[in-house]
Amino acid sequence: MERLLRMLTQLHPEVTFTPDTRLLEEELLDSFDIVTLVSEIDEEYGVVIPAQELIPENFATGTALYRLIRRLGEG
Amino acid sequence: MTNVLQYLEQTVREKPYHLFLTDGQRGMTFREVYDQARAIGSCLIQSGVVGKAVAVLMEKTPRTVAAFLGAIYGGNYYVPLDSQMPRGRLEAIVDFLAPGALLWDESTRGLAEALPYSGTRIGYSQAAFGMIQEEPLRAVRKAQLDIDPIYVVFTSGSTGIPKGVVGCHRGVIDYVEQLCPALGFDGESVFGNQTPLYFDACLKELFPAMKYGGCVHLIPRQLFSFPVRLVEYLNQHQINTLCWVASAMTMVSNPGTFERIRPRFLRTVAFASEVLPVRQLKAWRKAAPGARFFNLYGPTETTGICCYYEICRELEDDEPIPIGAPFPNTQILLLDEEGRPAAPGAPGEIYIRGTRLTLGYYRSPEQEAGAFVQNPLQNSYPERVYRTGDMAMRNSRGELVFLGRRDQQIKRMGRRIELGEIEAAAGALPGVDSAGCVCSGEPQRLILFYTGPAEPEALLTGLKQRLPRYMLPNDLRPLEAMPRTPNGKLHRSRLRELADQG
Amino acid sequence: MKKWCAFLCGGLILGLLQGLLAPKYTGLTQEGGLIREYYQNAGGNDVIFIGDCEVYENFSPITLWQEYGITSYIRGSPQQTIWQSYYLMEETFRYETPKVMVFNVLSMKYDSPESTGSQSRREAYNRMTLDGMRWSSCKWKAVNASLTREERRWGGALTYLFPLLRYHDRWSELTAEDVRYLFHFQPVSHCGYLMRTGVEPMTEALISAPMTDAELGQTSWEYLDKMVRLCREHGTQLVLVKSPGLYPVWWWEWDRQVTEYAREQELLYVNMLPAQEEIGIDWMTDTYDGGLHLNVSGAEKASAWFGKILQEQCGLPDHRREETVSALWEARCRAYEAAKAEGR
Amino acid sequence: MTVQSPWFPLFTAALLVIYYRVPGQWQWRVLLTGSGCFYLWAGKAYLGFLLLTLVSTYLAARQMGDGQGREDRKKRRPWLILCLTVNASALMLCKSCLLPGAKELLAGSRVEFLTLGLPLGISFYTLQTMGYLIDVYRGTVEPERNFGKFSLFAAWFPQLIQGPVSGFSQLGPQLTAAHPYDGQRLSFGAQRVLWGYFKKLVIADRLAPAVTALRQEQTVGGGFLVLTILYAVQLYGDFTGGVDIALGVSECFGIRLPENFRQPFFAKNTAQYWRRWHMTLGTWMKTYVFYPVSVSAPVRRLSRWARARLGGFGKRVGVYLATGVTWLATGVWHGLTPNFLVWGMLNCLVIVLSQELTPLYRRFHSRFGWKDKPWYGVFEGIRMFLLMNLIRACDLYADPREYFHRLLSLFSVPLWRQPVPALGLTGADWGILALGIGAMLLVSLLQQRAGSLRQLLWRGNPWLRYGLTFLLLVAVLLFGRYGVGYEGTNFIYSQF
Repeated sequence: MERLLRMLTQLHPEVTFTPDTRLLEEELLDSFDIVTLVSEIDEEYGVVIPAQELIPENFATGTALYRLIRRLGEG
Repeated sequence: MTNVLQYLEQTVREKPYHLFLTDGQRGMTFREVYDQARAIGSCLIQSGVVGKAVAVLMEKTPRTVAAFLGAIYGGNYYVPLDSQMPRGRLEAIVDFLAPGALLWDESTRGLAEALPYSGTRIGYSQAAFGMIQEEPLRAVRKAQLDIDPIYVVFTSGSTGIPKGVVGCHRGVIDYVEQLCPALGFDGESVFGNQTPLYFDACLKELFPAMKYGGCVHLIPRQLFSFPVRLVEYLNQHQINTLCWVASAMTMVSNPGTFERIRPRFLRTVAFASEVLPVRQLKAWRKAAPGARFFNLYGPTETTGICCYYEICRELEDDEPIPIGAPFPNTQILLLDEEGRPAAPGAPGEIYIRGTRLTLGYYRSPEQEAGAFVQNPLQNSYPERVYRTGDMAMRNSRGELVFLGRRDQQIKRMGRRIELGEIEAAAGALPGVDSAGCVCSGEPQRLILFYTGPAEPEALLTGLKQRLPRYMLPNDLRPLEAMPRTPNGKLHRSRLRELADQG
Repeated sequence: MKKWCAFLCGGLILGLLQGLLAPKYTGLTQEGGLIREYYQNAGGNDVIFIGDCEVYENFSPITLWQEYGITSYIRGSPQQTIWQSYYLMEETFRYETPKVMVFNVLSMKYDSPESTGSQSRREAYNRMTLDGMRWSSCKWKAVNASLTREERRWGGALTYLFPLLRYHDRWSELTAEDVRYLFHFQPVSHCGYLMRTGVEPMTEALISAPMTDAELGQTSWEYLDKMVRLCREHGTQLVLVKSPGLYPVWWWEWDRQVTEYAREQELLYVNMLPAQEEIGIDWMTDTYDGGLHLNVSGAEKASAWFGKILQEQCGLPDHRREETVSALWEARCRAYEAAKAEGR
Repeated sequence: MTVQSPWFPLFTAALLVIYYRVPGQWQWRVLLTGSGCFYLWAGKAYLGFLLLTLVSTYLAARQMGDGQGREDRKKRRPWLILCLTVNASALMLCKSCLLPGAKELLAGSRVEFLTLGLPLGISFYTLQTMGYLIDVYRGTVEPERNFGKFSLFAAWFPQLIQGPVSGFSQLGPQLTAAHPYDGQRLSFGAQRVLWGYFKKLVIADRLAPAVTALRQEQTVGGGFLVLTILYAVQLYGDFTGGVDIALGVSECFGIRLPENFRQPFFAKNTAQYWRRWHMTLGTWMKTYVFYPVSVSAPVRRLSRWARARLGGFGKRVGVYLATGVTWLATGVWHGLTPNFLVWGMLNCLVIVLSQELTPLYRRFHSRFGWKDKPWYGVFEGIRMFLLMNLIRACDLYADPREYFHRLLSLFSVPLWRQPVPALGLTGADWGILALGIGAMLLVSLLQQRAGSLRQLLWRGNPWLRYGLTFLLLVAVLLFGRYGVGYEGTNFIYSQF
């Protein structure tokens, strides 16, 4: 989870991220950030997030994102 | 080509909706003239009028020309009547003519009804908007030959009784085929007609326009008394071809009109029926440098113009304008009193030979005998030539020069005096607009009438330098206006009466 | 409830706007106001003229009354096409059954809405004819017949149902006339005849436009057949007339076809063009627009001549002796003479 | 029957009456027949294309959805590719068979091009069906068994003119659900339709002749700037007006379509702009082009390779590549002509640049504290408005070289000396335009702050609501540019 938060702050240093900050509602992440995040996750966790998983529910908050990574990791 | 109507039918196929005739009020396209003429033809045939004279008593409007062609479609020949002529003369002509039908329209309704004429009277609209019957028209057309008469034109006969000259298809076709190339008429020609429709002069405008699909503007008569407005009319309608009588030309060029306004579109200017003073010609040539000028000569009896001369050099003021040479397929013979060819350079009487000759005079064989004679040069076969009664000679360049009427030559003090020469000399002097010379009384005295600001004494001194003593007129009389016949020629009999009154 | 009364007054305001914006035809273009005037004068007419400007400019019902006691009315409008004429005829039979129906055949030269000219011209003339008609099935059919296919698809017929859709952009051209004539209109004709007292001889050479087609169009013949059937149903005699106007040109091929048709259908066809001398029309004094239409003197001459034919060929009674009828027509004659004197 | 034709409101009203009379389960059939009639009336020529794509998509979806293709993705792939190619080629065929014609027309004024008959937003419809197909392929959506319901989703008539593009999961169920009569929703829908007509007929169509005149003149410098602004307003009025009509009509039937605009001219930066302008196209492109490309194997390998070689910048290479592909697709979707491709690439360039320059921005703002000043916000808005619409002006010129010549002329020719030709509009027209644009601005501001105006009005005094609505109706009826005299300009976006 810490690695995930580090990745997020790397994208937007001026924002302090917590596991449940509303990433999309407050328009913190745009499509650019999501794509860079996906490639970072691929890098870090070796988990490939398929296109159909790129839906608002999975990126609503840090925890949701983390849950997605774990689900794809084992699956 | 054996029928003048073929000109119209060919043009109707090519440009049916091109403007053919207009008088500033009503315009008629070829298609309308064609339809209305055939309707008139059908109406005439239906009323049993075929092969007869059809008197057309109408003002100068496009419809009049349609009436002419309508008469021809009906297998008749049209006789245009001048509604302005004195009532007595009109009735005499109609009586003498005894036409098969009388065509009239709203503008000549009163006159037509008053005429003592018992034949069929037909209103223009009744005929022109009636039903066209193709079959009768086709039958009549099949029977028509090129020697059938198409018109009778009454000339102002010098002897008082009106002479009706009968023209036929052949004469007109030959005339048009020679005239157009010589004067350069084509599809672009826009004619400004001045002469009345009851003279043959208008033939050289109507039929060429019909042949090439040109356009004829019947210029309203009153415009000829306002030269500036007349030239504006010419420019406004882009008229590029004029075939006027000399007096009309003089009337326009004389009062300095060209300083105020110039005709801008003229391509061809032809003048006829009389001698045009060189001074007036120069004024016209300066005003319309781009135009070609022609002096035309031709009596009615030869269907119109038979000689033409294109002015191509500067002429001296007193030098008469030559009448040049005859059209192809027409020959001019200069013969002396005995009928032998005149010596070169010597004056001779003009005899005209060719298909152009008209059929002769209407119902007056005796007049014909004097004019249409056997060719004096040969008598091995019958050959009609027309003795014009005009005198001419060939100048050093071989061009024919018109001298005047034969009967206008007088002998005075043993010398032949050509009154025309005296008039030409006077005309060339400054301050003289037009001149007419007659001799009268016993012993013969030469009286010169002239119009213009010149003083008699100054005129006499001028003449002295130009004329031999025996040709100097005894008396010089200024006139307000020179008397003219309806078709613009000098009214010599009136001058003689004035001279006799003394 | 509140909603319904809101809708109601909203509708009222829109209706008022529609009336305000509709053209009133009081100024120059009076021809637009001809058709609407028939409805007050419906009934008791022996002869009804139907056709385009050659009818309402070249015939005068007052002269027909004064000379022959014929009661007539003209249902003419500018460039009235044959389909509009047919449906006007159909509508007229709902108000009265005349003894004679006179139709001017010139409009047969237009075979389709497109052929009558540019879209703006067609729209202007259609409006002058159709807007004046009262709403009925005839008007609906006339509207649809007068529109081109695209105009119908676009919904042109609705702009006749709700004129506001057509005249909405007149808001910037409103004048006092629009307000004054909001609820009533000012009659401009004398039994459908639009009087012109001016005299303007032919001054500019009128040249005929090319003939569109030697054969009159199929649509025109269909509507003419319909007219014949309609008049036969009502026992009315259909008289075809070509009024003596010279332009536009009535080509002789067309005249031949109409004459043949009239012979087959045993109809009376009167072409007044050949009778110009008989009628005495002088195009220098009898026209108000340089030779296109007749003025009042020309119209009276034409009516006098045509009246005689109507009387002889159609056996029309002379009503001048009947009290009730002549009272009405006397008033009309007075108004007619006044207008003529005034030189309107 | 375009939307400006008087038949459209009558047709909709009649359909509404039937719709609320018919029992619930029959309602969607009414909508289907309604859409069918609308399509028959407006675009017979493309019936063949419509049926072909409907059937092909339906069959492919059924194949992918059930039977053996259900589990194994490999089996589903051929059907997806087959159907996509069929639909895409049909679309390109339609566009191309028009394009040769369009070529000369393009040379002519833009208005002729607009009235070129590619009716009923073929491209929107195709996007929607392709989106549905990909969803089924991905398994996120169950294929619709009933062909009628499916074709209603694909060809729901308000959407047919110019979108919005909606997803099946969001629209499908609504269409088939029963909708009892609801006065409030009906009046909301009607008001929105009226507002749409106002923007389209009163504002956009009134500007059309001016834009055409300016466009045909060789305007450079200041004239070009005026042209860009006028075209921006015309396009805004035309596009948002058309979408409002579509959404309003749909709302009357109780069916909520996704919003397409949210005060686009108040956007501060490109990201915000593309989240407020033509949102449904944006989301479609994102979900079906941008993400799949950026996540696809080759791109991932490339970005890994680039990151290894170029370090920081390398990370973004993959993303930029995906953006480029997305904008290429958007450009092609707008039209095959060069100017749309150029338009697409320009937008992509702007986005990539603003992304690269963000660190520079951060440093700049940290030094100058303007960031939160109010006027800076306004400045950003104006800057974004000018930038986006200068690129948008590329649509106007078929030949990109002409566009660039004019764009550069902005800097070479002094702005004010360039005489602006007469625009064919009277004083009254300009007055109405000023009022109209003022009203649009006001409404946008209110919406920005207070959310839906209609909610506000609904709570207020009913007479105020009636008055305002009636005033709007009169404005549209009186000042609208429609009818016989005017050459009805189709929706600008109905060509795409």
